[in-house]
Amino acid sequence: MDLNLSDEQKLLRGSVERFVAESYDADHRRRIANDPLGFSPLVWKQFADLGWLALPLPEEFGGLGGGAVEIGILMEAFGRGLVSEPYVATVVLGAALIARCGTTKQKQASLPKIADGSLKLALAHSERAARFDLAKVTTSATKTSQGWRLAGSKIAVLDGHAADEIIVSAHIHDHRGPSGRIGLFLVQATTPGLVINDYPRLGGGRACNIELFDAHLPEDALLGDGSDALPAIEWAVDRAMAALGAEAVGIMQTLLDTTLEYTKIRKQFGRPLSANQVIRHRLADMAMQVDEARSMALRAALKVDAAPIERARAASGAKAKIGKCARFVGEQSIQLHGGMGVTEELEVGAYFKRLVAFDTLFGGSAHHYARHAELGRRA
Amino acid sequence: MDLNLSDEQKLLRGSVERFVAESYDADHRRRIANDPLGFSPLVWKQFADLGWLALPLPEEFGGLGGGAVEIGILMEAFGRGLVSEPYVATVVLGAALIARCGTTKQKQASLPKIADGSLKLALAHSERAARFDLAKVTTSATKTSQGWRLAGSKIAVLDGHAADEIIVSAHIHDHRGPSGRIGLFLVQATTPGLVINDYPRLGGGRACNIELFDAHLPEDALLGDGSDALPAIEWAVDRAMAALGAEAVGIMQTLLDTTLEYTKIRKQFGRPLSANQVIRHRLADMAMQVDEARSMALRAALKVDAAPIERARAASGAKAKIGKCARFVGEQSIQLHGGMGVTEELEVGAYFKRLVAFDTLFGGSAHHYARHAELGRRA
Amino acid sequence: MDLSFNVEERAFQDEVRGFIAKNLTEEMKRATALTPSVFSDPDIGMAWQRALHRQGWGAPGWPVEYGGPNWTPAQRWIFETECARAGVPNVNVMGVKMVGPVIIGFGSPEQKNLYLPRILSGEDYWCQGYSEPGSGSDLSSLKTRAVRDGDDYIINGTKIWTTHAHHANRMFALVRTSDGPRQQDGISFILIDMKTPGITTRPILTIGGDHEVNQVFFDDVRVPVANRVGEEGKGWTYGKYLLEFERGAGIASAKLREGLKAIADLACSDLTGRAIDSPDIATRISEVEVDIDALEMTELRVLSALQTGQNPGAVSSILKLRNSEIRQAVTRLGADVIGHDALAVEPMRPLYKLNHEPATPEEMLTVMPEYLNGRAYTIFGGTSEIQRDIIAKMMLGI
Amino acid sequence: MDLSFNVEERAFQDEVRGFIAKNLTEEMKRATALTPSVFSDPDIGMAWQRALHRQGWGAPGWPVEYGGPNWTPAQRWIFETECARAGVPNVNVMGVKMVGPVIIGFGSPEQKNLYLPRILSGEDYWCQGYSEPGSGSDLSSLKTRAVRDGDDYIINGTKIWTTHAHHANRMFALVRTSDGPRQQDGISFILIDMKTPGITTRPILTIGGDHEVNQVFFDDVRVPVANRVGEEGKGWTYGKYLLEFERGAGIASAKLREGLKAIADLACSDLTGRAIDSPDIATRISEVEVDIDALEMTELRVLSALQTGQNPGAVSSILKLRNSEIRQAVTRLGADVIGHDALAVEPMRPLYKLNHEPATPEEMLTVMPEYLNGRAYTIFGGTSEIQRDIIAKMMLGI
Repeated sequence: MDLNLSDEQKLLRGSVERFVAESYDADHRRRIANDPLGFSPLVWKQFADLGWLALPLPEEFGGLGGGAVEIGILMEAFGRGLVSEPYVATVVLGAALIARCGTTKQKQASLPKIADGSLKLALAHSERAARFDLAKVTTSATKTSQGWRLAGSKIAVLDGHAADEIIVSAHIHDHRGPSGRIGLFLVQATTPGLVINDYPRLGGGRACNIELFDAHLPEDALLGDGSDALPAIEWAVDRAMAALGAEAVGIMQTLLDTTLEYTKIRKQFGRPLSANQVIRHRLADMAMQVDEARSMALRAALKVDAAPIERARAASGAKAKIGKCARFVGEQSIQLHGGMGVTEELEVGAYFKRLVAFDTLFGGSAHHYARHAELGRRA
Repeated sequence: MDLNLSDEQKLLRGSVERFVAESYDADHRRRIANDPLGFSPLVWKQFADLGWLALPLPEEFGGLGGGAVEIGILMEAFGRGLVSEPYVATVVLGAALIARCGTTKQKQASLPKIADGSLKLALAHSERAARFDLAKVTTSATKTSQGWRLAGSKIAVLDGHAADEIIVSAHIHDHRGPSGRIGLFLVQATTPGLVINDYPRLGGGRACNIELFDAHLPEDALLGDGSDALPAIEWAVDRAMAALGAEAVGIMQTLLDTTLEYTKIRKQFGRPLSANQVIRHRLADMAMQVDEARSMALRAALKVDAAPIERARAASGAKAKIGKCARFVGEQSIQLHGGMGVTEELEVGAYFKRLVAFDTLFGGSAHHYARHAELGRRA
Repeated sequence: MDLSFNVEERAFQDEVRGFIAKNLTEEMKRATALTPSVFSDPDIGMAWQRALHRQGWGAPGWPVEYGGPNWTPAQRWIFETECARAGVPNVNVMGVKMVGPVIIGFGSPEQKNLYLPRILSGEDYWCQGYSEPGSGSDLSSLKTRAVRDGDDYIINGTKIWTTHAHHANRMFALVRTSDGPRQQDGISFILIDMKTPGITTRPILTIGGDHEVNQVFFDDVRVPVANRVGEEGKGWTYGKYLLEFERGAGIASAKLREGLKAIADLACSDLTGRAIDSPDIATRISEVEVDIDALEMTELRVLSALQTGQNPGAVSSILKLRNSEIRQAVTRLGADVIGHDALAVEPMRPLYKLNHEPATPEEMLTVMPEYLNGRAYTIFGGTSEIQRDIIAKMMLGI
Repeated sequence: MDLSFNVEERAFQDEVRGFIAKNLTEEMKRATALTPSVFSDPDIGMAWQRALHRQGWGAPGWPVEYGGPNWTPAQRWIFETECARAGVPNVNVMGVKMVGPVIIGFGSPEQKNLYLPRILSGEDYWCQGYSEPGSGSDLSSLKTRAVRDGDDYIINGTKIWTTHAHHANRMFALVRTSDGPRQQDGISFILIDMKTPGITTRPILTIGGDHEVNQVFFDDVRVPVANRVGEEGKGWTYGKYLLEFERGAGIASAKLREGLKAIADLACSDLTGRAIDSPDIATRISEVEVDIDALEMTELRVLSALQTGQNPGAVSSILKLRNSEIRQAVTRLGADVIGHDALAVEPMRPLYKLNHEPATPEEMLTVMPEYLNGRAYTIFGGTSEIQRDIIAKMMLGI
């Protein structure tokens, strides 16, 4: 039992914190926010050079074999700078699914290119009618003589506009109709029949909805052997939620620091805002919630490799709790900044919006408390 | 559209407030709390003399034809004094059910005696396994050659120990078995096979669980014609919730007044508690919630005679909201009284406990928000 | 006591409904539904103001001698409720509800003759110059200064959070005309033509992406002394009178109810994958609905007191607080109801003139901007913290 | 980083489990489960203390030279967790965790020799004389006075909230021995034999119906000066040292988890009509469980820091706050889970010696008293308001 960072972990933390502090300032964020790509390819290259893209990949495919705790260290620092590079989409979701489900050939084809920054991925899984139920997939994949035919719509695909390949989940149909199995398909961005409608994402970066109009894919587009991919999707999303939770902690910490500073300086009725006991207590509550969120993100990271139900409960518990804390810390940061908080003049709004996006992604607090309870009945 | 009190209503309010202020002090409450009856027969007699027991009864049976607003005026004042007489059990629930369901003969037999104080009633409806679902009744009533045979268990019967007659709900069984109809039966307290296990009730007064071991009742023990009594029970419980809501408002107002006074006087760190902004804001929130609760109690009262769904939504909405306010005001009154608040030394604890009992009675806030939502789907 | 309307009230309700049915165009309705900020664009809002004015309803709260319709409080209630239900545009609140009452109360005959008809007719569009950078909820600390020069004041300084300054041709402002021992003293209430040389306006975008408020700069702006309302140095009194209007006079529950209904409709729609079936959404809708019921009852209690000439007491802070908190609960619920679509940002404005297919269905377009902009409800017009200070002081005496 | 236990830690866990299995009687277990106040009755608690003492575990936090077991922080954690899981009685916390450390830190050799072994063995039962009527969270305002008279102090005054004063044979008290410009100065730390003439005790019933606390009166009570710990006038320092212990040292999450489990079991039982199937109960159980998870992680992070000799910082207020709030959430959930049975009051005590059939099933008997008594968690040991003041000041510097 030991929750202290190892020396390597401390080094990693130092290097990512330094990188974010030096490369990510308000100007950079403004530039990126107005960029149609939503992030900087140059920064992505630096991520590759620093080994962060290879970090969690298996060593036999050019990775560094890092774990969720290391990812969490990166993500927390990313949160402090509102980093908008497609790290979660490519590395945490995409690479992980290929590493878990792919054939050796598929892994060899993709993972080294992810590590060196030349391949970006996205996961297209959610559908509007499914809300946050991961098991509900109506997009269909039908076996053809040449390979597969995909049809359906996906929503809220993180960074899909920038992906070279999109991993699309689809309900596999065989000659008898729906098989009950979900497959994951590697779809080249240039595939005919794939239509991407992208938009700025709340709090930075971009996302897209996609349509698949009978897109034809080669046979080996199917990841792995065609067994049901739902457990892998749940596993990957749980990992992503742990990573996003760490990012949210970084965002919250920055909001807390900024708000604390502001309430010390800003004067109303002849004295600083922080002279108000109500505001001091509010800040104390914010600080406590940041601390609780930090505990939960760490807990989810430490349990990503536990048995499925234990892992999923830790991930949902963290997502629910951090989401609740994030809304509180975000909304109160705005409130305590007063009028300026609700404008684009300060960055507090951008940080707040990223927290709202976090809470929404993969389902909000109520959804995850319910999932936690449901899994508890099964445990 | 007019929410001002009429002159008669103002007179009623004045008289009940005066009565409670004069007759109900801390000593009276302590005496009553240790009394095995839990209330004062003398006070009950005074209620009769003042016309309060006749207040809502139909005029043709010796009543005054008052409505839910008048009941609310009484109940709010009762709340201020933590009155523990069995008014809800006898008048709001019992008399109302007889007035609505009873045959003319049954009304003639009961209502005048309720008005003059010589008949006390109670309603035994809830069962442990049903929780707060009014439609779930497993107590059975089987037709016999002499009348009825009742068997089953009831829980949380308000003031059942003091009732001369208990109105028991039971699922009517005919020769084919359960009929799907609930009947209401007037059971004399002395009926063999009726066992009453009474206990002090949280916040004052008493309640009991009862067992019916094949209790035999005469044929005319059945209220009315044997049609399903569930709508009448729902109607009566909605009225009771409106009345109890008004009582809760009175309790909350007293707690607010007391706590406000205490925070002005009590000094900590050399200044009154009320010098703390956090405490001032807390009291402001308490005051707002008392006001909201008052609005909702009035609203429920004004809608007791509306169409069933509208009435039930108003009643459930009021119960849920007032319950939430009551818990907040109650718990914060304790908190702001500090150590003394959690003892029997002050009366704040007794008022708090009555609010907790209010929140529990007929189901708590979550139950009633859910009922409100469910009825909304049907509306 | 009676919650229902009497015969006259029902007849008036029919009249209002008939008026709305005749005058509210589909275009106005759609534009209003697709406006995620508080105020309608003037092209929409003033069209509605003109219709109201034709009917003699241009300023419901004004005395009859200035063009008010002489309604009872119950009629006001019915009018506001029906307007909310039908989704009519917002008129120029700063004119009708804010500066109008001040001019009526404290203006000179000339000011009344000049300005009031132009407010009624929609010819003038007003903005409010109160807040300044640094003043926040402590309005009396304002620093914009008006120095007497012959028959003019020369104004220098800056105002912020000026709603629709970029649309308005007139501003009413609080400016400092002298320094006294009390900050509140030495403030005057001035009417300013926005075309006066030296006035510049800088847009401020809200976090929801809307251009509603501005910063306004005054650089040696020359305003006739005749444009001062009432006495010099008494502006704080007039301004507070107006703040009371801003806080308390609203009949808010009807609009909240319509806002909640839109969210509930979305929750029941396939567009959200029937969010209503999620474990918490239905219950939360009920919670908010009940909160609106409570607010409505409080409004009706106040109204009943007003009907009989009673003073309803210091409830305006309570109404402002509850309205802002409930509105935030509604918009928050909206954000949760639309699920995945909450991620999509539509930066173009106005939404009702969008000329491309948005990423989310039109019914959802305003949900996130309203949630984000809605954070301002507990800030502007005196923060919730200030309101609680006021309630504690005024109602509880602590 | 690793959440799991290593080989040594697992071996120790087995040892603790074995010890508990051998020594915890069914009677102790039932009495503990049926005690709705914080502290076990001494007949139960001291039997357990004797068992611990036999094992050499009588005072887990003490240095080894005074009889401590020399555990690592992880071992402490394992011990506390296993005890909570098994439902062992509370020992005399005021002795082992409160006065013991003060005597060890500041007592004379004679005091150490006399008192420490008697705490370990359970021979002495201590109570704490800190609070006074009127002092509340402002402890330094205390007024009970000790006046020097030869080799004695003569004590007059009164203490309140004195837990188990009616059971204790000894009290440690803060008393005023002189007046200084600062209230904190002039307070001394005194050990008092409860059988000394002039001491009387008045029971105070809690709103849950329990007799746990008392008011204690001192009427010319003569105590040897030798019973003072440390220097005269330095009692505040020693007392604060102890308050830190009271606030921070607890490992609270394990007990919270067991408390929640008992409520969840009730919710799944027919006794409550399967409350778990109600719309909100299951979710609320998850919410509280997750809050406990978060608290546990914070405790483990503190513990990890302690293991490597780091100073975990000012987290004791956070731990106290969260523990008290979560405990109230658990007991509140309990009150809601039992439904109708929440109405029934059982006034007799102790519940584990009840000689009549209660109105509610035995599994529910403690639920309401625990909810009601639990309101004290956010009051005693420094109110939540005070804790937030401390967090703002100590952690945030405001």
